[in-house]
Amino acid sequence: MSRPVQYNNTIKFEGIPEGYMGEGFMATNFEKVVSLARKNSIWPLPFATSCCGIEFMATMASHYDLARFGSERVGFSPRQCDLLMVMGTISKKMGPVLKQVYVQMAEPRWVIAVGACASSGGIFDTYSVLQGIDQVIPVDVYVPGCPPRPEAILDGFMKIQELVNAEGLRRRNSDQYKELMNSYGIQ
Amino acid sequence: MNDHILLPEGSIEKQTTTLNLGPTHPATHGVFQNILELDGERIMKATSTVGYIHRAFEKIAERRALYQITPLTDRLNYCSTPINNMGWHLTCEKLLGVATPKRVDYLRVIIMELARISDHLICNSIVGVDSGAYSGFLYVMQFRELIYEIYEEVCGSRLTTNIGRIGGFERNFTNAAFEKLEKFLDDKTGYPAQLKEFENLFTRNRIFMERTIGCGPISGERAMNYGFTGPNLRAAGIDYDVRVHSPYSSYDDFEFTVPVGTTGDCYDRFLVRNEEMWQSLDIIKQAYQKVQEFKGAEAEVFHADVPAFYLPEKKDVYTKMEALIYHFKIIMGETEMPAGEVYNAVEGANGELGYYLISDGGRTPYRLHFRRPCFIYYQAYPELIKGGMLSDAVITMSSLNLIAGELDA
Amino acid sequence: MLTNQTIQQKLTEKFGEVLTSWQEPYGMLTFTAPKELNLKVLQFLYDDAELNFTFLTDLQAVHYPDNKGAELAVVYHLHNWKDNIRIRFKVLTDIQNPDIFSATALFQSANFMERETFDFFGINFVGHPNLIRILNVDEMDYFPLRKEFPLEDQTRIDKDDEMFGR
Amino acid sequence: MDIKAYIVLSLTLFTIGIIGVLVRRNAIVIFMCVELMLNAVNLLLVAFSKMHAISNTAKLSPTFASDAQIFVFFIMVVAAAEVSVGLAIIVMMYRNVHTVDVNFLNRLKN
Amino acid sequence: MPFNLLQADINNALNYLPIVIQIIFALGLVFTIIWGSDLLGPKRKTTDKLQNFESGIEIKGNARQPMAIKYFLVAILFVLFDVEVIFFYPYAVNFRELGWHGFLAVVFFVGSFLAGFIYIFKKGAMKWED
Amino acid sequence: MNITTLVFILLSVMAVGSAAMMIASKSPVHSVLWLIVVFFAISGHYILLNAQFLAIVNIIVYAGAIMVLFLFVVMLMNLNAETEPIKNYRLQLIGIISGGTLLLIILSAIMKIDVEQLVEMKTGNEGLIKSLGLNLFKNYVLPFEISSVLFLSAMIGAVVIGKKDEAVENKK
Amino acid sequence: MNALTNKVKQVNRKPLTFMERLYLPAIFKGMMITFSHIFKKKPTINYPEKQRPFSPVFRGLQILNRDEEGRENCTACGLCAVACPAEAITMEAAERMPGEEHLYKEEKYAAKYEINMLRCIFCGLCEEACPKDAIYLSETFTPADYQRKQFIYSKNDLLIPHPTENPEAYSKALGNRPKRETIN
Amino acid sequence: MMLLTIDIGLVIEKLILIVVVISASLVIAMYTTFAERKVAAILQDRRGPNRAGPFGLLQPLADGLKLFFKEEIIPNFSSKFLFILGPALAMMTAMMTSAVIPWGNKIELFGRNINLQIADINIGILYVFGVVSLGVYGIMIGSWASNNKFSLLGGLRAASQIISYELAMGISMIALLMVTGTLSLKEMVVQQQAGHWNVIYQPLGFLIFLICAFAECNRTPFDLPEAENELIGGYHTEYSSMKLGFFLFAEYINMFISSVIMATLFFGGYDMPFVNESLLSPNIAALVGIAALMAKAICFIFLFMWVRWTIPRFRYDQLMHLGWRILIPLALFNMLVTGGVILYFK
Ligand code: SF4
Ligand code: SF4
Ligand code: SF4
Repeated sequence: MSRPVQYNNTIKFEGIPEGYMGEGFMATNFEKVVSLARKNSIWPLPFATSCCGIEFMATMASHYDLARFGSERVGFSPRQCDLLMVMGTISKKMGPVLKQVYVQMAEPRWVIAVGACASSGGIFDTYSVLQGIDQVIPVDVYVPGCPPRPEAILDGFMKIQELVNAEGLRRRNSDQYKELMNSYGIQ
Repeated sequence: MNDHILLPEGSIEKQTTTLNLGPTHPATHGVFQNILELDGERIMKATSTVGYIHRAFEKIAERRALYQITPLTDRLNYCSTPINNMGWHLTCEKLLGVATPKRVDYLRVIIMELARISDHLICNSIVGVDSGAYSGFLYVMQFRELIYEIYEEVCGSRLTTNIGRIGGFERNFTNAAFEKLEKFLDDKTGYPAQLKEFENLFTRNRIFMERTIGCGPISGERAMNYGFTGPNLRAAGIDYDVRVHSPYSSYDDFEFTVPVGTTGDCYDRFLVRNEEMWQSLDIIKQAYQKVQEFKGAEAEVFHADVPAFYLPEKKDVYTKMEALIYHFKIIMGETEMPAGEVYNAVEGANGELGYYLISDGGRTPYRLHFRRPCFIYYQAYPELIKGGMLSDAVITMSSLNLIAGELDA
Repeated sequence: MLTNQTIQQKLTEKFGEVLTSWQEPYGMLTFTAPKELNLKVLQFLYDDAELNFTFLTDLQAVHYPDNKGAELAVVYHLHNWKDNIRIRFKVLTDIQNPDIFSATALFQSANFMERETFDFFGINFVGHPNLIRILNVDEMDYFPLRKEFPLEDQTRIDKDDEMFGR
Repeated sequence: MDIKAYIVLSLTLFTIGIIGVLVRRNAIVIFMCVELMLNAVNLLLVAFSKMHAISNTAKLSPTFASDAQIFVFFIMVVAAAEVSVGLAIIVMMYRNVHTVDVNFLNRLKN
Repeated sequence: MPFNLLQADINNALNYLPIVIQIIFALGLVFTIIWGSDLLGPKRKTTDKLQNFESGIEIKGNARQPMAIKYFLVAILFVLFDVEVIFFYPYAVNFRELGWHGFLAVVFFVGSFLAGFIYIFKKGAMKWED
Repeated sequence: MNITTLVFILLSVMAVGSAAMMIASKSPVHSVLWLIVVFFAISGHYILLNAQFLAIVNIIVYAGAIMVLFLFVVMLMNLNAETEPIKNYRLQLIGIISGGTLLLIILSAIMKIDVEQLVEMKTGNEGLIKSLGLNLFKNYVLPFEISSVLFLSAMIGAVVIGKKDEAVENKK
Repeated sequence: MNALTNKVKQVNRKPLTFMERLYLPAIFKGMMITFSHIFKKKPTINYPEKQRPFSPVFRGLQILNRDEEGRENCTACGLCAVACPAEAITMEAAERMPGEEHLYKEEKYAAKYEINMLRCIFCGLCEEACPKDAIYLSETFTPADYQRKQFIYSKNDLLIPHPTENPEAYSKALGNRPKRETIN
Repeated sequence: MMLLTIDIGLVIEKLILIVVVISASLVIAMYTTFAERKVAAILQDRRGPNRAGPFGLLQPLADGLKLFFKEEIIPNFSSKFLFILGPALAMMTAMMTSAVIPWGNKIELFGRNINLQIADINIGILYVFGVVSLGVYGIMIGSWASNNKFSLLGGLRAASQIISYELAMGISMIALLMVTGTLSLKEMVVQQQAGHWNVIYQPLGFLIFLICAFAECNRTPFDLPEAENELIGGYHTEYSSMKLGFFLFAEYINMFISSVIMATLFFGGYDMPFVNESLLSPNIAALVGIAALMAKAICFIFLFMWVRWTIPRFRYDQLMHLGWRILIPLALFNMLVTGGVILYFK
């Protein structure tokens, strides 16, 4: 197909939203080191339900190799993972399960919604599909695409890394965070 | 003694543990829940629950014009999307009475067989992963990546291809696509060499054989009664294959065999899939040869000449009124659809993928039903794993190649 | 070689005139059977040495809201692998008490398919071992694939329907 | 070290074992108490062996002192055999009557 | 003969002193780390979170249930065989001095070991297949 | 006070204390763990007496094998604290009193003897594997062989009992 | 069951030979295979430093086209919105006012044109549906972001750079990716 | 013996040695995790972690620090004390084995002759055997305390696997003992320095020992206790934070230690082949010895990883079958044959 231009270079991008740094954020060197460590050791929990999970396989595989970021130790026990990667359609039946897994993760935890379905329901605007997982759990990064290319998944992953890097040690104890949790009915 | 205690009848019960395998268990590769009754590691009873990613395809399809349903079919068996797309186009073509040129058929065959390979290679390597050997998976995944590149070259997307249109393809194959195909087929550096290596890693490894032989077996009769189709049925010894029984897309022009197993256990399923990949490679080679035979203007044919259903070329749309009208009609879904019922099946990677389309002549299908092979054979899973061990259940699950998207629709 | 004619002949021989609407759309023999007879027809097709329809390809339903008194149709697709011939037959039922005999005794494969049909259309398969919802949540109180129910999630707010030409 | 110290120690351990057998009703704990008693005896045997090693009697036979340790070894052997059979019985009983209470088991005798 | 390098001090109980030191050191290390990590990690304990994880849905039944006796048989047999194996150590150290005489004794011992072994398999106590 | 005495006292306290904890703790799992501590203390004593071989055998056999078996039983049979039957305090009291009296009687008897018999500590070859082995295989061959028969019978016993249970199970 | 077709081929399922029963030969063979991969060229693409070339027809982030003079092509006919299976496109049409000819090519134009990137499935149907050469799917993938509201791409985000007013950006949009060559 | 008779210098020397050995084994274990990921990557045509620090060298530190700062979760229904005890025990036993390993020859420092072995006891191998037999507690207690079915199953598998393979391991060691006639590891190394490596006399014994070492360390093909695809995380499913770290580290320390032990028992320990140590100054010789031992250990570690990323794992019954019906008789046979042959040629 002949295209007038090949690339859209007016990509929108906003920085890390307010509130991630936590109140009274003061980056001591120590905190910086911890953040750096966390950033480089994000163990994902692939909550892969459908097609996007297949692209995630490609992300894990040789060509893209998520391991480069120190994240090949995927775990399936929520206790041990830092990043909940929700990939694929989450139906209403699956919603509680997702929430349970999220709730059982150990702090600090992050969530990335990969793909149209997880982010917003995608084409499945139907009675049985949750219109975005942010209806049940807070999401830190959204990755659009159906499925997102592995590049896009890596891109989202790096966004998470930035977020992790920016986050102070205290955010998880802050009132703001508690409020966020409460808004999802998570104690 | 007077306080002699009488044991109540049947107090010696078999102690079982109830274990939830799924919905977020790594072995389920998707979302199934199996409630297992375990005696130690042995499975005494299993109950499956499905529907964790039910997405209401059939209801959506009732609100969409034919061409808008193609993206939906992508998401059925997402390991081999093009087969679903092609199956859908074939169904529409059957309903609308569109005949496709030979070259289109052959190109379709190439794409479909590539899809079959990409599906089987995932399935087989996942069996490897689930039995603990991870490397083989990554080796073959590199070639799935190559298959994806071919798709991307043809349709612009890797996984959810939305490839092809009613009557043909949306664009002709580029040279880059053919080059990549050649690279894929190369005996030395391409997929055949890799497949050989993969076989060497697994097929005659005693640990692997012991893990899979006798694991989740099913007899031919049972399999038939359970509605098995595809490789899983053939592993049980019945050589039913839609490509042979009711050839579509010129499958009858190709030489290939239907591999069958005997016992229907995981090892048979593994071998059958493996052999099918070889057959697919063979078919692709033949088809590629045939495609190359088209020269000149013939080599430019990539769709049937059906202006009522196939979108006119863009430059005509911008300039010609007639083309613009067709364009509008097709996009709005106002093509003349005959009323009627049609059932069409293709050999999906998992078995007979059927489309039952009822049209009342309106813009959208009156009802569209997908016969999803996974959904039907998954009900045999509890029976397959009963009496096996927990590890067997995991391997059986992956060797059945359950695709949640297809299963739950 | 088995042909559509022979099948029709044999079936009419066996069941007489209760089997109606014989058609052959796109080459597939189609007929309608009374709903009490569905199992008998299936059994006959299965057992008869010549017909030998031993494979249940598909089972699902269609909702015709305008077809008063017989709003729901259960459609069976059968396949004879030996002679490679498919047939389809329908059983119509009333939406008020949609009771139909279950084919699970004959075909194991009918189990999930009937549950799905129940889930979508609310057809009550008599004799099914475990007729509960399969794909949808248990709490759902309607049968979503019936024509009168909407597709969309009614709680969605970020969508502006008027723009979409439908 | 004086041998008395060892006698006192092993006696104390032995008594604790006895008390355990008397007061606990859990068959498994009772079993463990028996093991404790055996160990107390073992300890004493070893102490005696080492006592004799520096006594004059040891001169009479080169292996005299280590005999006691061989006994200990055999005691361990017997203990292992006893434990395996004993626990097998307890397990079986437990699976039949769902308790390891000795009083209850006692009443089952006939 | 390189086999006779026993030095006097290797037999002294004093040699175990470093092991004691190591035990104390390791204990200290382990508990410092656990305590430190407990102190430093963030904490948000909720009832849901503290539930056991089982594939993300409610737990069916109790995890601590009497298990199959097979596992247990393994442990019993292990105890017996383990003690038998212990017997071989003093033998192996001395077997040159003991000569064929001792060898015969051990062969007899191994014989009964094997008899037990064969009995177990004949009885199917180690049969995991069923 | 020299270091040997110190170690002796430490180990003794550890042994007696853990033994007491063993019979006192409610949960059988804890009992098992305390007993393991007792065995370690006793092994420590063996080392102090330079019975090195027995020390390690004690650990391997008791702590490494027998207690594993106990733990297996306790865990697999799910003997939580709840299954511990309600204690009968009178019985307990009687048990402790009678045990204590026994201890006192024998202790006083021992204290009466006043021979100073010393025990060799930390040195000596008796407890080494070399001399033990020689003794065992020279003078105790017969018990050695008999113990193999004992093992055989224990094995058979355990298997018969275990299998009988299985058979009952399978009949159900 | 008898064979249904004449194309049957039995898979090779011979029992283990003695050598194979020893476990080790197969393990060793497998280990040699994995070992040989140590020396293989690694296909890993060091994203983000290196980028993999996409196919020229890749379906990524949409762009709205302008003609050579920089006028918007879209005439707000709504076909793309109709074709969109995800219902991701929202638009409002407006009449072109006199004096706006240099802005819009046709008499009607899209006053508001929004695509919800989280809904869009990049199927390419909008591109196919457009009769006015106005919407295309580019080779850019849509980047991830932190908040849901960031994903409504408005007309400004989608329109290509003005070819005359902003020629640099325009030429950049024409191709700033590495040359197409196969990486692996 | 008075308090003062204990050489305070010796105590300090040992203390330093212990600290060095334990921290070294911790660091090595950390880097083994890194090596595992890199090796896996290389074997699988990938690159592996390369973003944390140069070549990703800081990756293990990042992991460690992250685990340290993760939330501790102790599930409601578990026994809190036992839940903590499990990983602590696992770590303890892993750290204890190194006590009897001769890391090198004597080294001269500050006028003292320092023995590079923490404790040279005459029952060295039995000590190892004893500590290994305690290794099962950590896993059993941890898994049971979690009160999670996956954990429990994992723990059960681990326990039965470890105790089963311990037997074959013990028997295979006896054949080795018959050759060497001593239980002291130091002496074994000295003997091998003088003569040949033991692997030449005991190839079968070595093979059995190797297999058992795989099983004891829960490495593929014996990694059933934590088979991710079956049991999620196996016995450590419920563990988070540093307690999980303990389980993981313990596994890698065990792997390192068993590599060293194999090198010591069968491959001459710190003996550097083709180098005449007596020509070098003692300190250099000791360093060369340490390097040789490490090199051998690294080869074994690589073998561990290489196998892991190549072959599938066993099923529980097959594992038991292999351990009980093949390895134990084989080891017994090896023992008898060794005994017979040595006696015959004596
Ligand atoms: S976003 Fe697309 S690819 Fe991903 S799960 Fe949904 S439908 Fe599948
Ligand atoms: S690409 Fe498809 S989903 Fe996205 S806006 Fe265009 S038509 Fe809609
Ligand atoms: S983009 Fe094209 S199809 Fe969409 S409204 Fe504009 S002109 Fe019409």
